[in-house]
Amino acid sequence: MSLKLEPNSEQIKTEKLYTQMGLSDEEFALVESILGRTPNYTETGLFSVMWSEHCSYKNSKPVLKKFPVSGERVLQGPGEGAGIVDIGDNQAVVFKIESHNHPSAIEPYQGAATGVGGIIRDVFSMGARPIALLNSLRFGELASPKVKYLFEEVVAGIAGYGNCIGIPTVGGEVQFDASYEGNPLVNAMCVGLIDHDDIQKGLAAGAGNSVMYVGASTGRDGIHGATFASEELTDESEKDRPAVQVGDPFMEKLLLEACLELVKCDALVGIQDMGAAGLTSSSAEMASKAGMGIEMNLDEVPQRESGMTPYEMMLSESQERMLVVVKKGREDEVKEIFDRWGLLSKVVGKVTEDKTLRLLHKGEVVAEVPVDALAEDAPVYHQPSKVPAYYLENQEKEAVVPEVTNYKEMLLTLLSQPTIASKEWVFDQYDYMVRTNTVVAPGSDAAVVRVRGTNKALAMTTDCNSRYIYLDPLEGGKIAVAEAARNIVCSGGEPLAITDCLNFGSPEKPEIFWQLEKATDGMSEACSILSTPVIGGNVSLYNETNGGAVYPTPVVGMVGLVHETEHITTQVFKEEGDLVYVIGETKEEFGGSELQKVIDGTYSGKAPSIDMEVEAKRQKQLLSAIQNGLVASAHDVSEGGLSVAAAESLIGTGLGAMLTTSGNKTAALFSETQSRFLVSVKRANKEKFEQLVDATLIGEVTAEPVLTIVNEENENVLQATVEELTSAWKGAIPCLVKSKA
Amino acid sequence: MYKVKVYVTLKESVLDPQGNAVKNSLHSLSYNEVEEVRIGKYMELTIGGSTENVEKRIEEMCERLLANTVIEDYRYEIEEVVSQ
Amino acid sequence: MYKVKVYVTLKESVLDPQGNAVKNSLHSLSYNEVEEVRIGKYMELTIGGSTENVEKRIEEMCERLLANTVIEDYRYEIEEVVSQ
Amino acid sequence: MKFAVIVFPGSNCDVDMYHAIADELGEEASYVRFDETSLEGFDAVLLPGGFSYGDYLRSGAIARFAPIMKEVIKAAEAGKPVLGVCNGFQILLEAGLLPGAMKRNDRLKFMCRPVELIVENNQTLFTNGYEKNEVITVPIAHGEGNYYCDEKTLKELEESNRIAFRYQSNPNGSVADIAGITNKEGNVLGMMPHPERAVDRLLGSNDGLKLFKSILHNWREAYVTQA
Ligand SMILES: Nc1ncnc2c1ncn2[C@@H]1O[C@H](COP(=O)(O)OP(=O)(O)O)[C@@H](O)[C@H]1O
Ligand SMILES: [Mg+2]
Repeated sequence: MSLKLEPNSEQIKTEKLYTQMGLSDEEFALVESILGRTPNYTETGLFSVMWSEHCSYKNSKPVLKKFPVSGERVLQGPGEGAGIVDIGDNQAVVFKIESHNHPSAIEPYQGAATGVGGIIRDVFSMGARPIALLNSLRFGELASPKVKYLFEEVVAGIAGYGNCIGIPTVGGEVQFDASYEGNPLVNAMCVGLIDHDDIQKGLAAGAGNSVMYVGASTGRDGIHGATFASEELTDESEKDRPAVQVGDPFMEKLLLEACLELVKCDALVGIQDMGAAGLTSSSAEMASKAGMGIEMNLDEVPQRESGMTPYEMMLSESQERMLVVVKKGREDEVKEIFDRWGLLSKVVGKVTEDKTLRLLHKGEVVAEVPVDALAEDAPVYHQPSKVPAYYLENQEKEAVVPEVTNYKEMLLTLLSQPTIASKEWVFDQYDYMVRTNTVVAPGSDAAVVRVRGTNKALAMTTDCNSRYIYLDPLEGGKIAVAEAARNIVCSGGEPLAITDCLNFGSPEKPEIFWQLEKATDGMSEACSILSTPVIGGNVSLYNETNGGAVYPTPVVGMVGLVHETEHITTQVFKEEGDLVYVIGETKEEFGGSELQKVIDGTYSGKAPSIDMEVEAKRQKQLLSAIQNGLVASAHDVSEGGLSVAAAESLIGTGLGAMLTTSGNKTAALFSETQSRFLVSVKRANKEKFEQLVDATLIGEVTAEPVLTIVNEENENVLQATVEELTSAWKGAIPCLVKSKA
Repeated sequence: MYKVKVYVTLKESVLDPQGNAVKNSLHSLSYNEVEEVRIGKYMELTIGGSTENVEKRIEEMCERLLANTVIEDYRYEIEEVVSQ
Repeated sequence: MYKVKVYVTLKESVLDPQGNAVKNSLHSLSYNEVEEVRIGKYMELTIGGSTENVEKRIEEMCERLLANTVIEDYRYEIEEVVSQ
Repeated sequence: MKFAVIVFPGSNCDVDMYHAIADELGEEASYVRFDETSLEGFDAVLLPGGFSYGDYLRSGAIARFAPIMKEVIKAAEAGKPVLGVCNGFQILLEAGLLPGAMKRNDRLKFMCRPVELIVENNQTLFTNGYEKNEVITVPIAHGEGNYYCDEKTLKELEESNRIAFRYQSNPNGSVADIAGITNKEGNVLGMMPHPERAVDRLLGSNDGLKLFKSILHNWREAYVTQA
């Protein structure tokens, strides 16, 4: 048998084979002391995946602890497949974001597709019906053939999976910067709806209950994926890579429907998806959370390939599988459900009282380890932290206003930067309408999905400007949360909570750990002030290629509640004669701005500052004006500044605008000062709006499709036809994708 | 002139959802003798002129574009076509 | 046991957008000698036992499921595999 | 009027079709699973979009062998309205209820967007609520919507006025801008755009609702008023 080929305990120890699996000498010693003996090959594998950063959060636990996680509406905080927030009427919204960065770097289509599949399972394993998908993507500059390939394939993979399974992909973001060249970021978010009574937990409770395996069979896919995800990508990675996981969205569609039937069946005790570290993490975590043990007979595990070893079965990351705990004696009811959907289901073990994960294979015990040691009690590291020199240098720099001579040309240039340009090329490939609830499709600030059968809707967005976070992780961390909330508010929603995905470099580098600490401090502060607790998330560290880390990228996924569908608001101007206001003053802030990138090619200086109290106050005012029906359109001012926001509010409307600005022209047009909104209001609502909101009237919407900006002396600063703006904005990405390198 | 046939197949350990679905469908049509189905691509390339190094260049095309060597294997056959 | 290889290609009169796209990509990679690319499917079926009428049954599978004869042609090769 | 919404493994617009009928048209709709063997009692049959059997091999290729398809064919032969949308259209083609076949979009990418359709034939039981040449906005969402038929078939379709809808601006490469066709008898319609996604102004357009209203209207004329 192939088992014989595996090294024995002695070899693992003396040849330090555990290091190849990602365990350190100290960790291996700890395993030995927990077991009171040297682990065998399978056991070493179990510890190595469960103690990887991806599964154990061993480096990030200390920073995650800081997040505010509770709130009146929070029904489930971090710790389960996904967090849950009450939205009234016995309903709740379930959501989570997750990374699939490393697999996407190796095989972008399948990496992205299986990332989507994984996050969907997290949501329906809670018992929720997935209703929407979002994503957050980072690539190198859209210039090299390699980046274009990654971009095209990642988008196709997301589309391929989401479209087939029939969950609309309603929003996301894409940023292009050189730091992501070799290490793209692919984060996927899923939002689901659930009735309170259907909420499930991943608990292996009740000794004697049966452990069932459902879904696709197990192959040698992605063995050691979790460890792989917790290591830097090097040139070696291509060779070392595990057999790539291939997604089967059709299978997952069946699994989804079957599991949603299963949650209505009271024979069900607990359910969890087999994500990273597959059978190992699902069984160990379910048992550990319930204070129980699990015994599995691996001969019963459905296998796609012959001769699989216990090690391979336990570490496989084959997709579209779930582990289910069922009341003893009622296995047939569960089997009947899965049979009807044409899916495999099989009893593979039982719940025990001894808090041990015990694995049998061909009549022998092949592993026996305490579940808590694998799950809860993984080591935790407090990494040293150090302020990076680049940060100190940037803080010293004098703020400068970049020199712009032709404002119109600069606006057109900014609109055609791929980070700002229209993402239609991307979302045109996503079925964002299936299930016919998408009220606001991709292209406005946040997407809005109605809750059928009620008058409510959910607004959702993903946001993170990593350039600011690179320059100043504390301010940048606040901004990421604030921007997400701005997008929700602009759409008419009350921000509820966030999920986050912390994409950073190696935490073992003190400067990177410092970024992680500061960014999460900033996020925590913003979440506290905006009352948007963190209900779940994911950590992806070691995003480095050949020594260089990506920009610190803590992506924020936020969901808001639109109380009445009449409150739904979009970013585009609606009618000639409407008044245009800006909320918030403009400062000369260009550190990390798109303008700085265009002019200098790099980012330097200070990131824009943010005062969270001011931010919160403005959001409240705007939201109440929207809820009072006083706002025709609302758009947050972000990358590219006010002129870009104005252009985005015009494109596609057939209208124009006449705006007056004050102060330094470059700042007025392109500064990225935070906490600002561009809003239009019907003339009839002028007084009421001004009473409710501190805003500056800057102009009006015109019939002629031209954007005109003048200064206080009525001198022309910029004039461009909306056609010019549109072609720069819409043409950029298709053109870059097509052009030869 | 050459006619080149390129066969691209999924690597053996890689899951083939398409092949599976077709197998199941064949079974439901009572072709129970079908034990496995694997689905790949078949490409026919017409190569002009009396190109040199045909084989080397085809190999390159496969590596660079025609196959995704992370999950696929390929092989090819080159036939010289004598034009009248 | 038999190993059957099935080749499904678009009929010649039917335009092949995928083939065209691959041809264009090859040209942009400077493989200008490529004059035409046609893309089809390549399927490998493993047929169990010592089934009778293998050929007739394969023909049927192709007609009914594996190819859509409105736009596709098919051909197949049957190899008997002698198991040890 | 009673509508059957057929559910194949992998159908995903079944819910949309159901709600279009039950909520917007206000008629009775029921899901009918692929493995059922009767459509008795239904007045019309709807084949929804989605990815039946993952659309593996070719879209619609596997679904057409599902047990319920025998009944769908019977219903079509009995003159009942049969509407296939998107994947439903692809299934009707594979099943031979409509002529032609579907290829991948000429740009080879999935496409989701509202498009403008011209009502080419408003004399069918699906379209007589529209004006002739009326331009309506209905979304598409497909990767394989590039309709193909040979010239002879196209001529026949044109001469017998069986092209129900054409694209105003062809998004996918379809022959003669075809977006939807009917069978000879006019009671089977296949179309790539999704009328069931255009039944509520809140979501952008309700131009699709007239299609369902036409079906209802014609059925009432034929059965209810006579009775
Ligand atoms: N990867 C993507 N997938 C889907 N929609 C996207 C994606 N990237 C951007 N979008 C959509 O494009 C619009 C603009 O995105 P973005 O520039 O990030 O807006 P903002 O700066 O307001 O957050 C949003 O509606 C967003 O959902
Ligand atoms: Mg915005």
